Amino acid sequence: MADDEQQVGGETAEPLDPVVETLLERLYEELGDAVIDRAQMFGTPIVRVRAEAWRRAAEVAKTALACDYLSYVSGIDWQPAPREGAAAGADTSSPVQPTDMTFGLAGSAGRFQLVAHVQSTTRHWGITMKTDVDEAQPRALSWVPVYPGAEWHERECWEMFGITFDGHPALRHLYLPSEFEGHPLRKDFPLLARVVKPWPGLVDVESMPGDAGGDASDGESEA
Amino acid sequence: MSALHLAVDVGWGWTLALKTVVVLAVVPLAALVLGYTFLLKMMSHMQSRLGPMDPGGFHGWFQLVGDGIKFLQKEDVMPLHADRRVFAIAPAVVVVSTFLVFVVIPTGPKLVVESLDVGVFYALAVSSLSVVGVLMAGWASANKFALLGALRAAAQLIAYELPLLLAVVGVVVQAGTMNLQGIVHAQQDGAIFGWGGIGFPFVLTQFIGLGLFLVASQAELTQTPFDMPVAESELVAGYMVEYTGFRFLFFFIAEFGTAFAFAALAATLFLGGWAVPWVHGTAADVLGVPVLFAKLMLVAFVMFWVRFTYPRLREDQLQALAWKVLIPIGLANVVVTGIFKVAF
Amino acid sequence: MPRGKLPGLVEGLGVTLRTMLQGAVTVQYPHEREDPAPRARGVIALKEENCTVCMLCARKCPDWCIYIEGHKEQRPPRREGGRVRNVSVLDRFDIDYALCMYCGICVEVCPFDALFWSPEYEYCEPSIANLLHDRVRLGEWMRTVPEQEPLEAGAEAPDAGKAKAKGRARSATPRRGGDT
Amino acid sequence: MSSTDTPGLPRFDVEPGALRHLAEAQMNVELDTGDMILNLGPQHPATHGTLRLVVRLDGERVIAADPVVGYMHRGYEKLTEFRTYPQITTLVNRIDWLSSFANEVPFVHAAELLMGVEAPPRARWIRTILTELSRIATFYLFLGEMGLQVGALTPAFWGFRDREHVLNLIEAATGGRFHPNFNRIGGLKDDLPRGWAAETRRAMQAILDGCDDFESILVGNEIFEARTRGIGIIPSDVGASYGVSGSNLRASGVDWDLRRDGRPYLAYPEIEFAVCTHTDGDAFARYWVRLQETRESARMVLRLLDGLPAGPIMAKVPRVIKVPEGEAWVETENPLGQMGYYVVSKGATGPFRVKIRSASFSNVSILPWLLRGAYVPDVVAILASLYFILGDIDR
Repeated sequence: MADDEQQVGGETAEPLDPVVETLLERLYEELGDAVIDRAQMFGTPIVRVRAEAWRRAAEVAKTALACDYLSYVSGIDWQPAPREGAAAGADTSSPVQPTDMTFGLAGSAGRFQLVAHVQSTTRHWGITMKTDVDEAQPRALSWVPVYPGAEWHERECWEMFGITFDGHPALRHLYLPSEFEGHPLRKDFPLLARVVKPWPGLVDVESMPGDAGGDASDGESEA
Repeated sequence: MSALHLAVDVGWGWTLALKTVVVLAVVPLAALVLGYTFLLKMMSHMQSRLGPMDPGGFHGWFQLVGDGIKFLQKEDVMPLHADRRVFAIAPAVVVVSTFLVFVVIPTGPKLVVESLDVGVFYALAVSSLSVVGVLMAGWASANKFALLGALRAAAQLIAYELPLLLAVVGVVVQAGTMNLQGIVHAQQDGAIFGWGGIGFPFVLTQFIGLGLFLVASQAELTQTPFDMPVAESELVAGYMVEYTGFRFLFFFIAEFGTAFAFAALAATLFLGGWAVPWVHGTAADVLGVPVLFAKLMLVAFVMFWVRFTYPRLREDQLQALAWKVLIPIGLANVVVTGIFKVAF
Repeated sequence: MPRGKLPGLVEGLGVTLRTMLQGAVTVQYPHEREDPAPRARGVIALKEENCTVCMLCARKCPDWCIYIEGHKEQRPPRREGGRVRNVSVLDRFDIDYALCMYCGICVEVCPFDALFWSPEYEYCEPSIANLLHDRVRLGEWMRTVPEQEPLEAGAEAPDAGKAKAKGRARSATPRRGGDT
Repeated sequence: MSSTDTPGLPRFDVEPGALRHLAEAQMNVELDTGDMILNLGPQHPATHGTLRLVVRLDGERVIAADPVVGYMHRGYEKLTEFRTYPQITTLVNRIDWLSSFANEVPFVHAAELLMGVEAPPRARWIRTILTELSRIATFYLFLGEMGLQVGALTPAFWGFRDREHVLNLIEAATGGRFHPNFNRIGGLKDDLPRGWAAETRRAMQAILDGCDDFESILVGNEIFEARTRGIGIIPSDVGASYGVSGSNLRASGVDWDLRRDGRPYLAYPEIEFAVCTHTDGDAFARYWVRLQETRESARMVLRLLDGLPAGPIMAKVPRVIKVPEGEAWVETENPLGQMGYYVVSKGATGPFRVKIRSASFSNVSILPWLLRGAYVPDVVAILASLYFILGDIDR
């Protein structure tokens, strides 16, 4: 599996930045085989750790890597958005993503992943971490005991992706009203604004017979 | 305030009626003048703005009158859970206290509504009546912001009564009377080392008292840096938050009317009031009004200048300032004044 | 408590007094007006004769606030013996300014120089429905489109593309007409 | 103030909830007063926008504070998935609407990284100038606003007055006063109009003079000091673990500025500038740091104008922007703090996922910790000194 992702990432083929290398070395020392995969993202190391080591990874980052600063905790839904509805075919204004599920740097075991970025204010480096979250029962360990600032990020992630955080003091809605149903950042959650209104970009010129008319695509529908 | 009613011998009933009308007319007018000059124009220019320019044609002089008319037209809104009667009376209590202060301020040798022997005492006593109205307003509004504002106001007004009084005591000791008219005369007829060219305005000896008086009156008027009871950025408008329409107008009139009264008091106590040293008799009655007005505007300018420049203190800092700084200074001032009075 | 040192307080009073005497910066709007910068994105003007109903602007609009309808017509050939021309004729070109984000993407993507920015800003309406400007209204804004302004020293000379065309925006001759 | 309640002592070992109850119990035993829940906002002058702050009070002292956000949530992370890269710059503009230009930069930079495009030097310099102008515009409002929140009405208007110069410049260059949408992947939409540099130099002088005014009327003012010193102290380690960034963290003594310490971006590696820090970490320190940074930015703009290189402003990019598959994390030092975009592309015309890391979100998330034990007036001063933009919290 790791081999696959080396190709997906594309950049692991490049020589590792010395800073990245040191960081990764230390991380491996501490976490051992809890690190599933690693990659480099324009000078930032990116590692994928096992779900059960998620909090441990934060502790290691904070102590061994001196990453005292929490930038963000968020999620990704790797499933491609279904393109549905009558207008979906004609609406070329929204970008067309590949229809098969592919994963990004450092790979993924399934649909949901957590992403977090921590940084060091003294050493000026940072590291991005990912962990896989089960699709049927999305749960992960909370980072709040390590980084108190994770509280809001995890609340947001919880309501947006439906990922539960064990050990979080109060998983309440952050942005959405408390009676809101659904998880808006999941790919299968439709963007209503794009559903209720017909796309005004549909060609409304009565074509002459045998004329492509104003239908000329600007290249977007190729994908 | 015309000299008319003194020239014509009318019954006491008519005199009383005339005096009432004069007071009732002067207070809103005073509020208008201060509001326009300082709130609309001076503040605007300090903030690089012009302020209202259109209403009335000339530099927006009609703006506040128009606002007043607008307030009168507005619906009388009361919060659902308000204590309706208290809520309704509160602005009146505040505004009445303002009216009462005006009664004793002299504008000429004969031009005074009522020359009380305890004039200073009376003026300061009735001016603090307003705190009752403020508390009533805050409590009756059934609003937490209003309640907080009212409590702050109460604490603050009580704390600042004392320095205010102490500031005046020096003047009273020096003049030997509590009658405001007497204090003015004492300044008019006084002499600096035998030279009576400008009389003897008490500011020359009681400058500390004047400073205290200004600081304390700033607090009494709930003006920045002591405007916590209405603190816009914290309590939105404090005890006034639920008031609209003509009831709010009452508060507005009371605020600027009282500012006018305090400026007039300061001018009377420290700057010689209506007095011009070499003018006596009817001429002083005619000149008194503009002279006092000029002096009080000077005082008001300083008060509002401070108001538009400084940030606001915190409630505890305000209390500390009153009890730890102003009152000791005031006491010391009284003692020193007493010693001088006895010695010379 | 850090109180008692007067200088800071006095200095503040000095600054406000100075400002008071300096004069105001207010512009009394309806009586006097400031000219917005020539580049200001005030309102979008439509040069109808340049529009070929290609729909590019409507498609690229992130807000979906441009509505275009058109039909095709046959026109007689320009020259004697020439081909009969198929021309797209604009029936409807509406921009809903209640939705518009003023991003300028439509103006930028228009390949035929039919859309221009005008710095005009006085078109507020009491009713939100009136913010939908139709093609006549949009055409009227063409009067207010400024000339292309010169660039700062060190800038590359604007290429012969769109920049120049904008300078001639007001000329009456359609550059590429409505031909397809 | 009881010792357990002193803001300033880092305490991670205690669960936040437990401590809250402890503080509560202590207060109530001490004074035997009931507490009151006060709802600051969503419509309240101190929350400049629609932040709601539910505070539990004992008298005027805060026992617990719970910020409620989301009244302005616009779902930008979702919207980006339905838009193409050029369209997204219009959106990200509106995150922190006071420094819109600075918001565009990291996003466009992320796309450029993924595409392997680099903007020409002139474009980078102009971007830097406009970013610094946005910084000035943002801070200037703060410098006045902070006065307003502690009760001084006048400086707020000065803030607006002088910010006008900067907004006029931004409008003259980009066409948009608030939402420039001036960045293009690979460069800029347009070059600067003639005379802009001279105009900017004049405006920067006005800004520097204005800073002196703020210094006289607020920083040197004893009342202002009394109101802001020693309140809302953020210790550096607590601040960092909450993700507090930018001037707020620098005011706590952390010498960390992404313009200098992050991945090199724009023209920052090529020019000299000072990074200001303060050791106190209180509201006063935050004001002071921002005042110094405003000055530094103005000087920086002058320096940048002197060295503005000539040349093209657009790199060669395809007409239809398609970003190759990959991931990028770009962070920049925005006026409010660290702003970052984590962009996942799958080779389409639009991103697959964009995580927007906005500064105010984290800056405000420290409030429950920070406000405990403060007085209501201090709450307002602390809120003002943290300086947040609602759009930057709610996105």
